[in-house]
Amino acid sequence: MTVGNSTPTSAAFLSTLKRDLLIAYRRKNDVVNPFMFFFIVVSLFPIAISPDADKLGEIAAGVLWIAALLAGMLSMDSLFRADYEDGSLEQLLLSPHPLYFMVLAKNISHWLVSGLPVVLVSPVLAYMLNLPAESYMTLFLTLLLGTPVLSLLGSIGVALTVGLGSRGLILAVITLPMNVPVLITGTLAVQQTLNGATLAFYLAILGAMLLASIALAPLASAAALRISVN
Amino acid sequence: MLNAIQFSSFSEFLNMGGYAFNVWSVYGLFTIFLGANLLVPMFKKKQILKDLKRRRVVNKNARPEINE
Amino acid sequence: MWLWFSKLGSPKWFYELSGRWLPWLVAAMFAFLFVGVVWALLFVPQDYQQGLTNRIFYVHVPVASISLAFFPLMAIAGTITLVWKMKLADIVVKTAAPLGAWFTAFALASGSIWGIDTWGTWWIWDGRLTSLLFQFFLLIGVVSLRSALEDSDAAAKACALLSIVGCINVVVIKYSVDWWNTLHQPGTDFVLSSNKANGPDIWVPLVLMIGAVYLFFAVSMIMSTRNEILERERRSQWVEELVDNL
Amino acid sequence: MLSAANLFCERDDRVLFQGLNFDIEEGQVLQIVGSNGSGKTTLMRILCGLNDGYKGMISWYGEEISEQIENFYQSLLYIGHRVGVNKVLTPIENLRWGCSLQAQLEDEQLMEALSTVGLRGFEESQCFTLSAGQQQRVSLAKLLVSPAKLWVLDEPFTTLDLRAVQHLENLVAAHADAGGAVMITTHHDLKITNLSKLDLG
Repeated sequence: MTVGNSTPTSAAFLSTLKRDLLIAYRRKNDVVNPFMFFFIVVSLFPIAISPDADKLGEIAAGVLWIAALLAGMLSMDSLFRADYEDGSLEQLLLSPHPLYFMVLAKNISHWLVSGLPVVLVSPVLAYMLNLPAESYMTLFLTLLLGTPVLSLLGSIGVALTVGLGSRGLILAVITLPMNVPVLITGTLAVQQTLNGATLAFYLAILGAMLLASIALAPLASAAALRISVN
Repeated sequence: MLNAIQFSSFSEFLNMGGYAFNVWSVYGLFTIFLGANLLVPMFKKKQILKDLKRRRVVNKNARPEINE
Repeated sequence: MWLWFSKLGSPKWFYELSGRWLPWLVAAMFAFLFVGVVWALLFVPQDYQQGLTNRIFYVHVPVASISLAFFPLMAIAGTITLVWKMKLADIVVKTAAPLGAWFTAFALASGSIWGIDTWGTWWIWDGRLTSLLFQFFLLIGVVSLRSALEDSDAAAKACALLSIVGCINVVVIKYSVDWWNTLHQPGTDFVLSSNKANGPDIWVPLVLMIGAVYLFFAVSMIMSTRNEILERERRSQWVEELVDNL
Repeated sequence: MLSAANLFCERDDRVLFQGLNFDIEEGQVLQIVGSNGSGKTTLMRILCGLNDGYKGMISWYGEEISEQIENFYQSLLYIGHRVGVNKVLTPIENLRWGCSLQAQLEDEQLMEALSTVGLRGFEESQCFTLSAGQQQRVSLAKLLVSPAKLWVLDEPFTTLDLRAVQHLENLVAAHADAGGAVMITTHHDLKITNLSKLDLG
């Protein structure tokens, strides 16, 4: 028997993070699709509503937020799915490290792959939707703080439904209502800062939400995974 | 006590001061809401007991040696 | 204390005890309902602003306020399910979710019917209605998760967890929706009564109706819980004896 | 090292086993036999803590398992029906992650393990290009490098060819000789000394 040194949790965390990023790199569709989905959904709004710049500017922030939320949710499906099917999830549950950190690593990798590109491209789309220029920074920063919260919350729903053969829309029914507080804060930030409110206040609220969900959501996801693998 | 009634006639009562639709539809929905959540479990219980009874009889007939 | 607690978890014990209580609860419920409804419809003086639509409050307010209790109830029962694996707690989670959806749906319907004349429209994105709407969605989520998971043990734990998460979420949603609402359209929340000074004629029937709806809630929960117990325990000896004695 | 006392498990109103007692000691290979659906896999998952639908007590070196789950997982290697090999990763990447949860190993060790299980030349090709048997071998390579004392192997022979079966059997025997313990389900006749059997009927 070759006995190596036992792994510190930080190394297992990094190893899991690296593995998931590598898988995402290999499965480029998983990276490109949410991004394209976001782009396409946003582009449909001017067609469905009106190309009128004033009207678009008014709804731009909400449209971008909802599109980001939907893109994140649709890509959530791949978070635990493949691991559940090939048995890697069992190996993860049987690791001698707190499952909290393993789930957090997977969440972070998922957000880096599907959330961050959406956040980065949002100013471009905001320009196309004629969002007032002084709101670009607000939108960008709130999305930057808000989309990880959406990922973390969504991961609970994914973990609960990973064992289901045909899930249909149940994931959406479970997770979409949970996103209301983030959506409210994000869109209010854009509207209210235009009216002269301070951005720091909204960023503080989103930051608090992010910290709370980093602390709690992976715990719930971990518990949900144990239930689903049962 | 009867003179504390707010309506002088039955038709006035039905009319609800012009809000007949609002008031009576809410009370109608209330009745449906209560009725459904009381009657459905009641019928379900009857159904379950009937089902269990039938199964019990079938089991008894199928394996008489166990029950003797 | 511990003995009492584990006894409470025993389905057989609950079935027998609730069987004795149920007739009294049903009788009390109908008594409260009758007096409350008659009083509310016939005797309550009309509101000087809202006229006779104030009758709607006497059913809307009890149902809406009790509907807020469902997620906390389910979260507590869910915690008990996860920590102590108590069977009865899971049955409570299971039966509360659809009943909670009914309560919320009725509160939404009666609230929006009340609004037809006051707001001039069936629906406005009022703070209370909006957060009730999302509570409704979350309850439907719990119900559909239950029906999607076939394995009853996994379903029990999954729904327990979702109830706890949902409960936290409902509270956050409530506060954020209130905040959102005050920034967008201040002052449209409906108030119970603008002439509170009017005394017992206004609030006694309301208290009666709250009591009646609480009793209804208890009766309906107990009935569904008993059904669920019968189905889950159908192989146990006491249910077989009960069926034999029919 | 691992002992189960008075285990009871029922699934869908059917009792899989009750009053089940057994111990696994160092140097022992325990083969679990039983017909299809007798609960072999369920028993293994229960012992590993993947399934908690049981009553009874499972202890690890005399102490209840839930009290020292991290200790236990540090010494456990479980290979189930689904072997835990991701299809888009290469064997070496899979092995690197799988092992990294328990021990820090050098890449040379992992490469050596892969060539021992007959995957020389396949280290860098993505797993979906490999056959089922080859994917199984990736998971078996873990046996060579893992520090775990207890192996729990659920039907590890199903997709393996004759030579690989022989090789795995030798590995199991060697692990027991070195003071490890193995729990295994298979319908295959194992030619291993100090083999004991647990029949679930």
